[in-house]
Amino acid sequence: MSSIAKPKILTQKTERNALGLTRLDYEGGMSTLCAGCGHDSITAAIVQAFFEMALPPHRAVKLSGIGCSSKTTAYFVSQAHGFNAVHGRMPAVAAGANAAHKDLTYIGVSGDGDSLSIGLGQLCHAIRRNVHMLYVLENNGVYGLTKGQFSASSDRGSKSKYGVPNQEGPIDSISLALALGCSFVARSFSGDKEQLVPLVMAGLKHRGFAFIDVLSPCVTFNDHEGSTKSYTFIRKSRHEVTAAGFVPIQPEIAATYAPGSVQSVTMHDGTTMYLRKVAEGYDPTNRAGALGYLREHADRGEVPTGLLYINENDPDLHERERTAATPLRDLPFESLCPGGEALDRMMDEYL
Amino acid sequence: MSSIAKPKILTQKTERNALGLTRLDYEGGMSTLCAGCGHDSITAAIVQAFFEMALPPHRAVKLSGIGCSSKTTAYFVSQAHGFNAVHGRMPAVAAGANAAHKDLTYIGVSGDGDSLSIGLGQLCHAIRRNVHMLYVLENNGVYGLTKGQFSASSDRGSKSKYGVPNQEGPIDSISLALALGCSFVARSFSGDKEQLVPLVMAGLKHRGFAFIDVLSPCVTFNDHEGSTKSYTFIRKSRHEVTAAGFVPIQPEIAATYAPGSVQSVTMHDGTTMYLRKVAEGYDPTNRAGALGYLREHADRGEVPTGLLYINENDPDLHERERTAATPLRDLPFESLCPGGEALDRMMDEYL
Amino acid sequence: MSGNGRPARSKASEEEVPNRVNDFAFKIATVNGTGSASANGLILKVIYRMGIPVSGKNVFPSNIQGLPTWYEVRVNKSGHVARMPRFDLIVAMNPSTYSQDVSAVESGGWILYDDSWPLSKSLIRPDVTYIGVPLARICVEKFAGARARILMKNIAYVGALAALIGMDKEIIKQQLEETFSHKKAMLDSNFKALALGYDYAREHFAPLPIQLEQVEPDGEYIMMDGNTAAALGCVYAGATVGAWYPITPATSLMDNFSDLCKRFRTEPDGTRRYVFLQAEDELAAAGMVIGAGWMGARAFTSTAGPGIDLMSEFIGLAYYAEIPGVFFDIQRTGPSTGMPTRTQQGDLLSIAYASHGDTMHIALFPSSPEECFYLSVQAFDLAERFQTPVFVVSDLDIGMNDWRTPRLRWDSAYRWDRGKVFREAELAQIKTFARYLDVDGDGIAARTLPGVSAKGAYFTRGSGHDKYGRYTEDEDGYQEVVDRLVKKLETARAVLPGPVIERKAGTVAGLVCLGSSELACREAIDILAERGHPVDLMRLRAFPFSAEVDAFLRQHEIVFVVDQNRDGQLRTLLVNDTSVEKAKLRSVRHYSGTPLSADHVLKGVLPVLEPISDDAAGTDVSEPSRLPA
Amino acid sequence: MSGNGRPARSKASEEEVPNRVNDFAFKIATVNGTGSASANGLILKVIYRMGIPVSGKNVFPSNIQGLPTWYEVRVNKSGHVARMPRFDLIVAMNPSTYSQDVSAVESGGWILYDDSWPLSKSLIRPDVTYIGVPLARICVEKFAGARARILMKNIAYVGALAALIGMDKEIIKQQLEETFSHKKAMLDSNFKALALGYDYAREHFAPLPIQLEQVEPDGEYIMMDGNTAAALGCVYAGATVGAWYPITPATSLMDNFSDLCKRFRTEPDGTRRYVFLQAEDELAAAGMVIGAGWMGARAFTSTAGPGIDLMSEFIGLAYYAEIPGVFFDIQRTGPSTGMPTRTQQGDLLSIAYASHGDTMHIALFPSSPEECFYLSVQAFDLAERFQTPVFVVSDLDIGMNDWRTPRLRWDSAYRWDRGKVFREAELAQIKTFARYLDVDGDGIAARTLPGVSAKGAYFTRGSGHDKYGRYTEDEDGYQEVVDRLVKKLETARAVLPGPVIERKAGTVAGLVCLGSSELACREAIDILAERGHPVDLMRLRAFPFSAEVDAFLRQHEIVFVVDQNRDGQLRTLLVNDTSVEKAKLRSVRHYSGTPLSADHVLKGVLPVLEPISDDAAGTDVSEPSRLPA
Ligand SMILES: Cc1ncc(C[n+]2csc(CCOP(=O)(O)OP(=O)(O)O)c2C)c(N)n1
Ligand SMILES: Cc1ncc(C[n+]2csc(CCOP(=O)(O)OP(=O)(O)O)c2C)c(N)n1
Ligand code: SF4
Ligand code: SF4
Ligand SMILES: [Mg+2]
Ligand SMILES: [Mg+2]
Repeated sequence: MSSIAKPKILTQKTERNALGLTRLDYEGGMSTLCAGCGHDSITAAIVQAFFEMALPPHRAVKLSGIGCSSKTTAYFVSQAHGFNAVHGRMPAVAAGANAAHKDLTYIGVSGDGDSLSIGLGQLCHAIRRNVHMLYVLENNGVYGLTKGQFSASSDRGSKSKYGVPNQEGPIDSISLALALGCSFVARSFSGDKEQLVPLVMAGLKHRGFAFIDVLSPCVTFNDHEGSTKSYTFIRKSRHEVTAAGFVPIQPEIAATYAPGSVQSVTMHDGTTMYLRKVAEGYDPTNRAGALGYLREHADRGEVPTGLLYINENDPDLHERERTAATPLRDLPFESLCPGGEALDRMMDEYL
Repeated sequence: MSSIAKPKILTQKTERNALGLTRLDYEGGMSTLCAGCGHDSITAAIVQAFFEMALPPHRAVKLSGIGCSSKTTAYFVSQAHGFNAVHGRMPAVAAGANAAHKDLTYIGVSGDGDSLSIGLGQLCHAIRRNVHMLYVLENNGVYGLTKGQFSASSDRGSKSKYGVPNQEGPIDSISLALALGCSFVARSFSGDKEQLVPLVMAGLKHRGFAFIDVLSPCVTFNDHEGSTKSYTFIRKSRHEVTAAGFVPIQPEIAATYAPGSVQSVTMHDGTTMYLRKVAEGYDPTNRAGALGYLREHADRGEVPTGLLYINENDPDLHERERTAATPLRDLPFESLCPGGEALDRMMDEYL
Repeated sequence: MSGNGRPARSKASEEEVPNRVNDFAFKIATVNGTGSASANGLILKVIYRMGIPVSGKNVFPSNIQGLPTWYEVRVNKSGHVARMPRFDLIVAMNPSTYSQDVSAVESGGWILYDDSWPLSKSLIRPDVTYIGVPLARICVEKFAGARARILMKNIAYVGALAALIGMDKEIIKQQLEETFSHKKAMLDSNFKALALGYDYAREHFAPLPIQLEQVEPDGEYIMMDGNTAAALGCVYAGATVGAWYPITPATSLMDNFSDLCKRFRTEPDGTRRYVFLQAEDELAAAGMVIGAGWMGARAFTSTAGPGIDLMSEFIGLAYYAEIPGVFFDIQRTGPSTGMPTRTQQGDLLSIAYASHGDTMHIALFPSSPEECFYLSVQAFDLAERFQTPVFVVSDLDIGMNDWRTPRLRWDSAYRWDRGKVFREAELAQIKTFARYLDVDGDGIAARTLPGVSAKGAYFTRGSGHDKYGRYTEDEDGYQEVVDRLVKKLETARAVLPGPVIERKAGTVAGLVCLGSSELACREAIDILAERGHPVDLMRLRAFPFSAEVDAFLRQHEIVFVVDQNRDGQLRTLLVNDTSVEKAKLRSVRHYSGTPLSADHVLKGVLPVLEPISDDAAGTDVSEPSRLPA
Repeated sequence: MSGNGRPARSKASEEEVPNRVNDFAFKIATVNGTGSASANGLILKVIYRMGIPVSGKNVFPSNIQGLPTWYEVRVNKSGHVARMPRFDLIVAMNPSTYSQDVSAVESGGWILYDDSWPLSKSLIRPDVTYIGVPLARICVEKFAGARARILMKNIAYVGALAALIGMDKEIIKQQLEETFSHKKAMLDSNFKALALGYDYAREHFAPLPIQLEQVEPDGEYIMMDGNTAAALGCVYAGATVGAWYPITPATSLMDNFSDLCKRFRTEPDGTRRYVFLQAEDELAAAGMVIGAGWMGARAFTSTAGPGIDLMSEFIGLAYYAEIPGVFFDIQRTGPSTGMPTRTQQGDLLSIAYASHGDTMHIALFPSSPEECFYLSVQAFDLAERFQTPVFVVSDLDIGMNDWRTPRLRWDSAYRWDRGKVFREAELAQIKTFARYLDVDGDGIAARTLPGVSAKGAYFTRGSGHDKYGRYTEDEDGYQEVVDRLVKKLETARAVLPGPVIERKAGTVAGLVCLGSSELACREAIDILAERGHPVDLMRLRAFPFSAEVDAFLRQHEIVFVVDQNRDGQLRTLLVNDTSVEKAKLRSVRHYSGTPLSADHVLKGVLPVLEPISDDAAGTDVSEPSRLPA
């Protein structure tokens, strides 16, 4: 479960996907993050997910705010347009971009400071609008780029690098997303690519706002004894609820699982996702249930991971707004400008 | 249960409270809101609560943002300082004021636009800091002052004055507050003063952030057929969970209730609050339980009201920050400025 | 009729005051939320339909119901319809403001009031004539139900006014028929109320010396507010993404956009060729505009001063990352929340240099609803051509009041200017794409749109970047880009809408203004000409300023700069952005929240041109008083 | 020694270059996050302890670990320690930047590099001397463990440097002892590494002609950064509420404040006489400052450009509602996110007129850590006296670099100025309290604090209010208050910290600067004097500008205005806020992100004073290029 080693299937860089592209075609610029930073593992997982799904690189759109985590959009799929917005304001930029072109693949990367402090309002409202995008919150419980202040996801009592315990209670992005009716809610760990890659793939497939909170240790400022976001602490506190086996798991594979241990979810595009249920009787399509279950385990100090909730039937921004089939930005002028006669007729109403 | 008529006990304006003050001493400027606006009823309830608790008017601090609701701070306790901040930013101003003086009674009034749209981030973080104040969200599901746009609390499908159904899902301030670990969460209705007045009193007594979401119909823009925030709709959908009988209910009175139907909560200042449980086995001190209960009933289209959750043991901002007993703003210069010798000694460290 | 102050019951006689036809002003005082707004709109429309130049200024409170509100109407045969603060007639329908309304009428003027109840002695002025019409009483007698009685009282005073100042009854009826074409019952009671007021006034009073007379209506004009016209501009420019957060007085622009889109951009099956996003706040609205603009759609937002503050971080990003977007600022009285329902031109400086660091933005200044239309269309072309935020700076007076404005026309040959956008074809021509490379020296680099081609992919950021779009902290790499931004705006300076200049013979002085100040300035200039002071006018339409603006300033010894703000912000911009020395720029300022009137301008200009001035006026032309003498 | 480019192995001989004592500059190139920062700090401290005027500029990347970072050290016996961009020696420890580092050294200079690996031919310059020390190899041999080897390599180059330029070994040891007093093992390996580098260099190379020589240390100076000094100022001023949101380069000010409060404001039992609030963003931080200021505490925040944007709505509220608060802007390179770890003076305009509508704010401009201390104390007095936001405008260079600055002193007689605050006593004197009434004509009205007395209760709002604090939409009621605000700032203008002026005999030209530009300007002025161009200096300390500032500008035919920004923002402020005509204000600008150097100033000034100028330089003194010629 190392955060560096890549699953066997991908050791051959030369392997080609359905588009005939190699893994290299999905990589980006050289990372400038600290060696061992959890964020780099998430980047690797995203690259792998894109490769496995054989997405055309130039049809992807990468957005982020400001922070170490937000820098990572430059480290994957360099053939896609990327946008580092201002701190905490990526959701609005994503909503605007998505409004203008509904048919691209949107992935937003943010941090806990970017998303839960300065950007909290925007994140909540993007969830509310069900903007069609994958939103990855790289959660390290600290402000990395500004050198280690507590973030809104730092647990009460968690110790800073200098031993000071945090006084504030944490904002749990998962309960928040669920409370706001988010249509896809997952949590994972940067160190567990086996779980993360399929979740990213599922999130990219999801029609609507797919939220994944990935615990991603900051080795420089928040990986010490006493921190609840360190590699060690996370490894022992996490507890897997569901494992989203996505593309890899085909019906026949699914069939190999004990009956009842696999739940299939039909994605909006018709494809099926198979969820391997790890926790007894956890149903990721029941929001109320999920909430209760999570709080229970949270109280036990456990951090449930996996696909926690999914609802494929919540209309996204475009369905709600009933936008035309052609992306707005591609509509010809003639179809937008009513023209001279129309104006003339209209003027008569103002005589 | 009219929103205008005042409980008998108060019909005599001349009645005096423990401080020898009359109800008049707690009133404010003449309201400029629309006749019948729910907000005016809430103002009346606040006046009554202040009167009954015999709070010294000049020791109160009134804060608000911008909106019809936010205007109401000018309509009660005119002998207290008031502050209309900018739109959606009252929580920060309140936190700053409270930080500077811990011993005054802080009451913030806001609207659903002010609190759940532009001000969402600040509200959530004020809750997180557990700023000692009563926060009243006058919830009418609409932007009143800007003439009737949907707000973030408008329910999906709820119709605008012009018949357009709302597309977005609502942000339920109650689930949000609970998810954020708010230490006092209540919901009421502007038209039910019997329930509202004690809740306001309890909120004022609560040590920490007391959040009350009060459904408060906008008669001008959101009181029509098809709106889920109209007087009629609220009257039929609400469902009382607990009734906070505060000062009025003394032990002996409490005793008159059927055993088990009254729960006592000891407030931080030692006084006891007696809660009459209206709903079978609802326990307002169990957060997980509350969440589940609320969602269940919400799914049934019911709006639970009353004191939904309370935790008197969550340290507030000052306890967390361990501030001195004397309010910061009253500390003498000498106790703040280290003086010349100290500086001189310190300079040697920088030689 | 004697100005003895006793309510005039006898037929008023015309002798004393010479007839004044199509040249007077009156004010209607009512309570908001009582239906008076539509009655006042009716009056304006009727006078307008009589072919007479007219304007109506709505002076309303920042609340929803129950507070005093005023409607000021001015008719002027020679087309001077700027605000006229001197009223010949007051229609005093709100007892709570009687005293201030009574004192607001000119000596020799008239007060039309509801004498269902007697007027208190203290309100009697000897120099004005009182016209009492028992409107309430009449309505109570003739109509059933509180609501009907309140509403109809408004129509009744329209009737009385019609009789007194000669509003054409037929046209009133036409108007009502158009409005209530589908509401027979309403129409009837409106007719009834109209007649009641009209007949009572006819019976008890002679028409006043201030009279309306129908003239050949000029089909070249329409009656429209600026926010409607601006919204039309957005639709015609092909804007597809409108993102905003409600705020007075910017809201009606977005309401209109969405209505127009329902009409022109919606299929029978309901699918739409636009998206209308009500954001959670102005920061988000700006972010949505930038996201959509970056993606290649024409996007805009509409806001007021407080929104500009909140958008300023994003505005800086759009400036530096070079992303197009159109920002409407419908100015209201600041600072802070200020007076949301009053007008001002107080955001000029904030907009010109919005956001921290070195920035400068293109701003357009419409002076009428007509121009709101044309300049919004241009704003989108400029934003995409120069890949930068473009501001359309309007105000509450233009935006929310109905103006008599030239009929809008559309050149069907027009096609939008998307600026330098490399699609596959262009990309095929080059070896590698460099986002911020200026190949042809105009300071503008070509951009690409997401989703088109891997070759055109680049990374957009508000952090340091070089001309290839790469992240940089290098001195030269950074400076090269910010220096080009200056060059880009220099290119823009030359192509932005130029000033509108009107010269007279033998002038020494010039007068500069922008936006809603135009009408009052023109009127003032005419009056000055009559008094023997020919003054040239320059109305600015864009910032940064062109060489032509510079030349005009240099050509005049004295230049009056008219600002609807306290600090002389336009003057400041002229000093910063032209070669002219400031000494000759005399500041004329009005900033109390009401629209500018010729009186305000003259008060500032006359003391200089006719030096026997009273000091009060004198102070107004000093440099903004914060400058040391 | 021959500049044949072959790595110098033979003992270098002094003949060729005359000895240069205590007057040279060198640069150390390393990788961030490898411990070089402390080694570099050690070097600076040691040179400083030798009594030699010295400065160190940290040029670091906006990331946490693994990218190139530089440390520039300048020693100058006559105290000119502004940045010196011409380097005599480069300590090249980062192979990834070898080529740019090699080219950065002056001809005839030296390059100290790690020759554990051979240097590629392409890096050989014939005109410089290469000094190879096998630091990595030595450390690998002598130390165990990757971490120790990396860390000790830094100390080893300190040792080599000591040998080459004569850093006092004893002082180095003292320093290390102070640092590692409790870490014996660390101390030993540091000593060991130091010796290794030192001995190797001593053995293989003669000391370089650039030498350090101990002088009598001047006890009047300390070595401190501006953010530490500013934080001290906040503590000494009695500030009790610090609210902020982390942002480079403003963070260390708050870190220092909290450390100082732990030290000076915390009881043994842990209770605190302060509150330190990490807000969720800058909007909230500003709101907290305003809430606390309104409540009567001294409150402040520290931020950078992007934060100023986000705070601007609140700043307008504080201006109009008249609430005290202190705002530190530690400027960094803009626009937008820009270069967060580079310096600039790009926020001057944004701050002077922050927020929409008519506003104007008091700003103070510290030019050194010393002044960061004194001016922050004053800032709190001014904020409370004038009941308005006061900005302390610093920058990354002052804020984050260690400066040699005069020892801070405290006048124990000082007491804070709380301004006009009516408590019960004063309220007893008056009939009713009117919040915005100016009784004594200075434009300042008395305020009351919440919780004190019912009689003093009033309603604070950013919406229209009259002098009694009542809500108003009335023309006069509104205008009276905003006019008083102008008067209030006029009063302030006269009492703000005045300019620091230094006159020479027979000067024609003056030079104006502020903040971190001072040192470079002084050096430039000395050089100009030597070249026969006496120039007067005026360093501004506050905005708005005083009559004295005005006079200085009027007294000089040519005035050079030095700006560390692209658009000449200080020049713009001078034009707007003084009576001087702009023609004579020649703009000298540097804005590439590095601290200003005398070279930059001379490049701008000389072409004017010695007209045989090269064009490149010429452009720099034109007016900011966005002004049409
Ligand atoms: C408006 C604004 N305020 C503050 C900053 C400084 N800043 C940059 S990143 C950051 C926090 C990053 O924390 P997080 O989002 O958790 O990312 P991480 O570095 O931990 O991955 C802050 C406060 C900024 N860039 N812009
Ligand atoms: C920055 C800013 N944006 C927008 C506005 C305009 N505005 C005033 S009140 C309001 C919404 C009020 O809605 P709510 O908070 O629900 O109060 P209500 O009037 O419904 O009681 C808005 C958008 C403003 N004052 N400031
Ligand atoms: S500081 Fe922390 S979050 Fe940032 S790159 Fe380093 S390890 Fe990652
Ligand atoms: S508009 Fe609605 S919210 Fe505002 S005062 Fe009227 S009824 Fe109340
Ligand atoms: Mg983080
Ligand atoms: Mg509301």
